[in-house]
Amino acid sequence: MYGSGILKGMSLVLQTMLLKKPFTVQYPEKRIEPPRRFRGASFVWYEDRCTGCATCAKACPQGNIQIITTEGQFNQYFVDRFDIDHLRCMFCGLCVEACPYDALFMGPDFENASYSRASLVIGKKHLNAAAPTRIPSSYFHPELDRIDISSGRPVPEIRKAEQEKNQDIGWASR
Amino acid sequence: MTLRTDPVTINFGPHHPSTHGVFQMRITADGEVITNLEPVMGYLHRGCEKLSEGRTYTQVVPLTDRLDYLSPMSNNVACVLAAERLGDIPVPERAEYIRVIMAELQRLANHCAMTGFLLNDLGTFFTLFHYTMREREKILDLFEMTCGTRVTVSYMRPGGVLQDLPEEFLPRLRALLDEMPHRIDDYEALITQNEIVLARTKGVGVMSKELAIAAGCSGPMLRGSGVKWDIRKNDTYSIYDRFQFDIPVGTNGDVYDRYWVRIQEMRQSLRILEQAYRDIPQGEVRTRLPLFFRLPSGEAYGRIEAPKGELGFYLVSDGGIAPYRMHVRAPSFINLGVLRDLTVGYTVADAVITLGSVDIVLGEVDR
Amino acid sequence: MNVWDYLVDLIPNLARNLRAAVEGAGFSDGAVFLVMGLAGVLAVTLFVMLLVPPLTFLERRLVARAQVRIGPNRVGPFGLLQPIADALKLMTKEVIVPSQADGLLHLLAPSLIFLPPFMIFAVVPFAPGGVFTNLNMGLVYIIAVSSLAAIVVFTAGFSSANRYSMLGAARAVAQLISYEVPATIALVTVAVAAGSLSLTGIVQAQTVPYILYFPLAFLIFFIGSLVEVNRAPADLAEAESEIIAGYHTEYGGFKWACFQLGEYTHMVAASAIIATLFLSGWKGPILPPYLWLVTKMMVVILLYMWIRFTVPRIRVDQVMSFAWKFLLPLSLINVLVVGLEVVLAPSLPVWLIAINVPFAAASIVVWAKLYRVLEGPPPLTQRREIPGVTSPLPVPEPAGTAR
Amino acid sequence: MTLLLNADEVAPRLRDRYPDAVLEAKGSSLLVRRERLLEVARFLRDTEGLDFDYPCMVTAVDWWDYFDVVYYLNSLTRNHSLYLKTRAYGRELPAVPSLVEVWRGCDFQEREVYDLMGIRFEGHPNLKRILLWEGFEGHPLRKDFIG
Repeated sequence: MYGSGILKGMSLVLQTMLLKKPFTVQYPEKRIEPPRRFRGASFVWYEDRCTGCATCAKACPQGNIQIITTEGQFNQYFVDRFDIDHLRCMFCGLCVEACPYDALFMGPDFENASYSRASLVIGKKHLNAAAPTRIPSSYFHPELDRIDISSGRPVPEIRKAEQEKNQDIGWASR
Repeated sequence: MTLRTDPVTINFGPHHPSTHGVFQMRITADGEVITNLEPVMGYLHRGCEKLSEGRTYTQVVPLTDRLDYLSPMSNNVACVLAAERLGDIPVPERAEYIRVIMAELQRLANHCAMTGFLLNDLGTFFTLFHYTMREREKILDLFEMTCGTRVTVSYMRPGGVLQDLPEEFLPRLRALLDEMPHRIDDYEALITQNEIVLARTKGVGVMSKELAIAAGCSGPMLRGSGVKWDIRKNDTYSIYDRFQFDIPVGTNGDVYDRYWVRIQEMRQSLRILEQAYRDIPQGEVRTRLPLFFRLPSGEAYGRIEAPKGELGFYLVSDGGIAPYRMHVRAPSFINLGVLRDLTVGYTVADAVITLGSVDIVLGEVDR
Repeated sequence: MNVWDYLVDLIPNLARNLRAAVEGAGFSDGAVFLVMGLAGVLAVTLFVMLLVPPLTFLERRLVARAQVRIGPNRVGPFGLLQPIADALKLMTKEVIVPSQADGLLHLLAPSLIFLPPFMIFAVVPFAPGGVFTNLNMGLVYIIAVSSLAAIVVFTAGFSSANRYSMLGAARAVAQLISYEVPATIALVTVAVAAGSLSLTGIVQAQTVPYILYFPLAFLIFFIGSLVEVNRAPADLAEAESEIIAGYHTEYGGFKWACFQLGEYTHMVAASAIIATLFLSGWKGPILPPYLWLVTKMMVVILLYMWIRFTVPRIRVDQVMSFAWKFLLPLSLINVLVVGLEVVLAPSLPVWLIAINVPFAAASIVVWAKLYRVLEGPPPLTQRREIPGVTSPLPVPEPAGTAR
Repeated sequence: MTLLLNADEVAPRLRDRYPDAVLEAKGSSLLVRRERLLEVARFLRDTEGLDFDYPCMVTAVDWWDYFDVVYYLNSLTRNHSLYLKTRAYGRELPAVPSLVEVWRGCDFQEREVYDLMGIRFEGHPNLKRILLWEGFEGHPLRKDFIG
């Protein structure tokens, strides 16, 4: 009463002003490292593992994965086109969850602004070029949680080693 | 001598700083006193219910993130709860614990945001808003670490949760639980005893118990008016019967009581989180289901105590892989039904804080 | 040291040198008067206009720290050039006049908003002898001029042809009229104690700052000045969460910048008045007098800012009732007590402080209690009954038993 | 736990009062004749032992031949619940009586059903579109609506 409540609030503000460090960071210079499970842009896709089954396309609520395949000689499919439309993607991750062969992963990027709409439809060429260097997100793949990003080894190799180490956490036991 | 005055119609919104989204109030005011108010909504209508009729049960989950975008985890829980009730899908125990932890963290985050907005509506210079957003960020960090995104989480699945918690989740949760009570004390220092806040909020937007029940209000709106009704206790879902917590109720049903109920709910949420942190077992987190599964034909209503009130999903299935009809009982939408009764007779400034205390999110109102 | 002495008495010295130079050039008396006047106007304007942009920057940085964030830091070192960048950006924006607005008044209001604070600075003494005009009824002049701001604000709100603006304008006038009365009566104590209406006289009379002698008068005047300069918790005229921006809703670009700067100049002027009347103005050891005045002004300005960071806004009817039912009686009691003190102990001995400080606290508490007794307990609802308005949907009878 | 009442228990009490009201009582949903809906709703609200004071949810389902209008009712005192259903026939603006005067909470929800499903609620004081704009053609939640 008699203004003591206001004074209490004012003292809290003064303490914060004098003692607390800013909680925010200055974005372009400093950036917060997203966690390993971050569900971000630029999907990581391994063509050698993809069988062209298009389960991801069926699982996508928006229907923005386009797969065109041709039949091969020995009961197999070759993926001719694999287009992901980032413009309509809402990064729900259902495609990653659906993929039975661990060929598709979410990526770590969150800065995917672009000047042209066409460049946001990511195709096979782009995905293939990015696959060896991009670190796949461990979303829906907890076995990748502990992956050592800084070691400099090619990512597929690490991934393979990790998966062999955790055989029973992979697809087989899901 | 009395001067003749003319009523003036003010279009409050849809782009007004404190309508909490694209929401419009057509206010007829006599000077500063409101004589009539008409809520106008639908600017954010995306046809969520219609969209869900063409999606599988799993694909509906990302849609629910976009309903109440301040508490997506709770929306997910309610959605999968309806599907589980319809299909009798078992949920592993660890998954139930994870759901409780997530839902209560979400309640903390939502009430943090709401408390910050309340003082903003009252006209402080964003100070408390930034404090509450700081804590909300920490909670969203936990979500991001678990499921990859901060807001559009899509974490719950029929039959459990998407994936297990990461290793560092529980230590981080522990740190948050230790810190949060002090932060809530800080919020209270800025609000609970502040004379100006008391003068502004006490006796404003008073809603009687009878009106609250007849109008179907839920959540803090109902409890602020003194009705002890909490779905977590009265219609226990998940494993809430294992936790000790109280239901705070207000007395007068005014803006202050609703705020007070929310603050107390935050403290109770912390209590639940402490117990869940203590008891969480190891084990499976998800019942195996095919990617496109079918539910038996029939109807089910799954409801939870979302931060804003009773959030229910009414699912009608015809045996297909997609719901035949999905209806969302959105608490914000139904709570808005009494807005007119709460604001007529008060001033324009009171309408703003009353709307803030209803705690609407337009994603949920318009769906 | 000679340079130091010159700096200590900078303003009178400069004025003397300028006068000597102009007279030496062989101008007539009238011309000398004109030149001196223009120089004074220029000096005061420059002082205020150079003080205001850094203040906007300071407030933004401080509020950022209070809100655990960083604040503007992109333009120049530490973001120091931010005010300049803001000004450039605002100046290059399009000038928009709403089609329904009263064009002339709409353009006039932002230019007139600076007038009252500049006029106030005409009588504020910066140093002994360093005052633009030493009016012997300066206090009355200040009271008269400071209420001009309401007219400008009302012009802006009225000419915008916007309902939010109109509400803001009406609020501004109403609260200004209410708070002029207690604030003016609070100033009476200062005038009575100092025995002078001239601001220089008041400063010279303050051997001990009057805030210690008359804490109650200071509080009342401080609250009144908060309302008059439209700062939180009484920024009702531009309540952004209720009526968007109030009287300047329809203003954009440079016109908006004028209002924004005008708000700060008002704050600077009010802080100068408070520093002069209650904090013994330019008096102080070691430092030159004008620096002392600026320091005291900054203290008051920081207090204004600090309050703004913390407290929410009061509702318009509460502002009114607070002024009429609480501040006005208190200020009258205060005048009575101070008058008695001045009659009984005209030399204002220091032991009066020991009486006045407890008296201020006691009178606030007692009046608040009395007020509560007179008013009864606070009502359960603040709703006003509106004749003829019923809900179209009648509330049905409650079902079931009592809970 | 809220008890989901069995409609078979409620139906006999209702039949005593309004013999022609109940069409079907299956599981926990009580299907009543459209013309008797208002009386049944009052009965459910005011009868000792039922006390359905809390209108939880109002919605409608399009079954091509008819529309099910579903009221999910709750009693906060007794902590039980019931689905009250009625049917509206015809595709050209079918109608059911409005329950606004029984439960205030039906106000917005009935407007929503009218807006999205195209079911007229007779006696609603302010029946107009709530989410979509006036002049929108069609009612999007109907199964024959192609958006």
